[in-house]
Amino acid sequence: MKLGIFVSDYKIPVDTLDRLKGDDLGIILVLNGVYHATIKEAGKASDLLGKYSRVYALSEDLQTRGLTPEQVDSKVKVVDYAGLVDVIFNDFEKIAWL
Amino acid sequence: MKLGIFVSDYKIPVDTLDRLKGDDLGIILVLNGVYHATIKEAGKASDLLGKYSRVYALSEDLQTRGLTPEQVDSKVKVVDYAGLVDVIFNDFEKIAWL
Amino acid sequence: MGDVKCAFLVQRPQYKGETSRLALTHALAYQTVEILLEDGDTVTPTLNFVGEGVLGLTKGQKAMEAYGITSTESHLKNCLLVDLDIYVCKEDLDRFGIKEDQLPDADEMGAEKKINVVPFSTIQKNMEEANHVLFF
Amino acid sequence: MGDVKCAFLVQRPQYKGETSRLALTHALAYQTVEILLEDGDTVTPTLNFVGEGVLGLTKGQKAMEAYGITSTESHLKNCLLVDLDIYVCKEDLDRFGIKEDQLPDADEMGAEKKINVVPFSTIQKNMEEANHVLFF
Amino acid sequence: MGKLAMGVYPGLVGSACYDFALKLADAAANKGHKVSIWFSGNATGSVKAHQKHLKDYSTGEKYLTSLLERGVEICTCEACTIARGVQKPEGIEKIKWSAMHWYLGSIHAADRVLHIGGE
Amino acid sequence: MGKLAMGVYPGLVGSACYDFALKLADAAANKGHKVSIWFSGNATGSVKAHQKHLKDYSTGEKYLTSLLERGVEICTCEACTIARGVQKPEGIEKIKWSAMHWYLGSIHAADRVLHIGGE
Repeated sequence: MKLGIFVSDYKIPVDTLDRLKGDDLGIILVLNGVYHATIKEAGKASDLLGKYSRVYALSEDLQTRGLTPEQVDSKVKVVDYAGLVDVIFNDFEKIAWL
Repeated sequence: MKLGIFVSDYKIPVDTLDRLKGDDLGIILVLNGVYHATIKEAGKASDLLGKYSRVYALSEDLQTRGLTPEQVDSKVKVVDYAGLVDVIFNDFEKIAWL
Repeated sequence: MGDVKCAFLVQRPQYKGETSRLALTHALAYQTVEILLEDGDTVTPTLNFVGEGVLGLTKGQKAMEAYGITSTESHLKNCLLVDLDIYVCKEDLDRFGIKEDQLPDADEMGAEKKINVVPFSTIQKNMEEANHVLFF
Repeated sequence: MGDVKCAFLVQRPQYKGETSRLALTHALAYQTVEILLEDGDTVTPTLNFVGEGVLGLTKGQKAMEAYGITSTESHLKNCLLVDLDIYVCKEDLDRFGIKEDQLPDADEMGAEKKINVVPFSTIQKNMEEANHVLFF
Repeated sequence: MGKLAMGVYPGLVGSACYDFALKLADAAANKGHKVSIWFSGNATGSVKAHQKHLKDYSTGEKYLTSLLERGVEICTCEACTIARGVQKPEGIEKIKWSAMHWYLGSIHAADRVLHIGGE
Repeated sequence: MGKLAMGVYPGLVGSACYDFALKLADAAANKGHKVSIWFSGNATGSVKAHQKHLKDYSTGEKYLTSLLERGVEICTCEACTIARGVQKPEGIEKIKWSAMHWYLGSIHAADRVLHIGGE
């Protein structure tokens, strides 16, 4: 299932992500979810980054929070709103908002 | 500090409770927080119940969810809205909503 | 286009917020969507409860008495009455100590459907087979 | 009654919800509360950032450019300018890898106050010394 | 008798925090306490008059009207309210409209403050 | 070109989820995709006309008006809206008012559905 999941929080309030299985899952970091792309809590990158083959983060939401491209983990592809539209239509078959 | 903290969720989205110290802290379980009074996750009562000398739960919120008095842990004192007003004025010096 | 299948995944508990309740009322609306579509077109949701979403699925809810609002229990019965498929994750029921006989049914109203208690793998399969997934 | 001290505890991150932003704007309102009170009466808030509340305290926020809204950075500078006491939990800055020199100041606007980076024990003390605590 | 100052921020109909706040205010007023309520954030939508009470939704208007009649002071954040398109003539009568300092002012005389910050 | 059906539930001004949804709809419409938006829950407050744009608050009205002009279909849940006291004549022009089946209908022809369920 090529499912793209939008993550909009740093501390995720539901445990659905832990349950879903599949090699084709991807995540799209938006709003406060973009902190997963930059924060190394206790020196360690977010667990989310290692779990999914495709990880995107929204540039406008990084900029809003004063986060710079250099802070973004190399596993993450940064897209703007226009790029996100293409991700939605081309990179996944279904999308969901956590 | 005789601080009474209102807990309105089962999965708590902030970590403030873990940080606060003091023998005089108490918690007041309301809305979905009342599940802490009844659920034994994997057979074990909520961690919250053992940490505070005073734990209250709101009867109207238990009833709404179909939870019966027999399901409520013995460490928890059940109060209704009128009783909660007395708890606020008499049992604590300050109150806060998590 | 024919039938479009949607998997509604309810992952938040009932009552504090409105989202998980709206999953039920939106699913119920499948009965009347055909008035907006071409002949032969339908939209069929399944309701899938996981995680904390399984809280609030027990019998005996007094939401009307305490707060003047329709209970989730009552909505669930209506969903069964109109033949919606409802799935509840067994692992999560076990984790929270909720027994199958605590789940409501609508037998006395003549419903043929019952809530299905299933492993998470069945719920994942429902999502895979659906055209769209909606998380509540 | 004289001065009433309030400890505002900001425990949620900025931007997604409105709550943590409202902590800043409500604290700023302390400047004008005296028009509603008797002579000599005041209300003095402290702003205390803990947990995820410390996210969103860094320089260079482009909220106006991206979304057309005032940034938290700008609100923080205004708070410093009107001499509010701002405390940020050091343990949480360390945990999230935020350095002290990433925090904004309002030096160029002539503010005398700076953001205080303090251990959580200082924040707990602020709460203990306050007449009321408000969690945002 | 004491004074309870409440601040309510989460969104009206869609949050049970709001129902909770109104029922608690009611219970405190019934016991003879002074109560004040400050609405900010999404809760300011709740001052709109003519809310229709459907059984599937809680509604605040009848509670607010009853609280006002019993002397509970209720005030909405003017900026938050007009940002949501609700103007004062469209609001429930006798609810005050003011700036954020009103809340701090209501706290000054309070014995207890319950600030429901919400999401 | 495809069709994106969106469902937006979290509360208007007070939630950046709502700003996100409108900016995404805007970007998709700019690329020539068909877009529909369904408001339910607290987001229905956002159909109220005459929102004042203060710099401290995001506002949806100018976005919604611009989206409508470009053919984006926008519909609000009538029950959710009137429960909040907002009547149709008070709403932004050209936004549709309907029952929940409208959302399911908009999903039928969609290539992608982004359902923002919220809190």
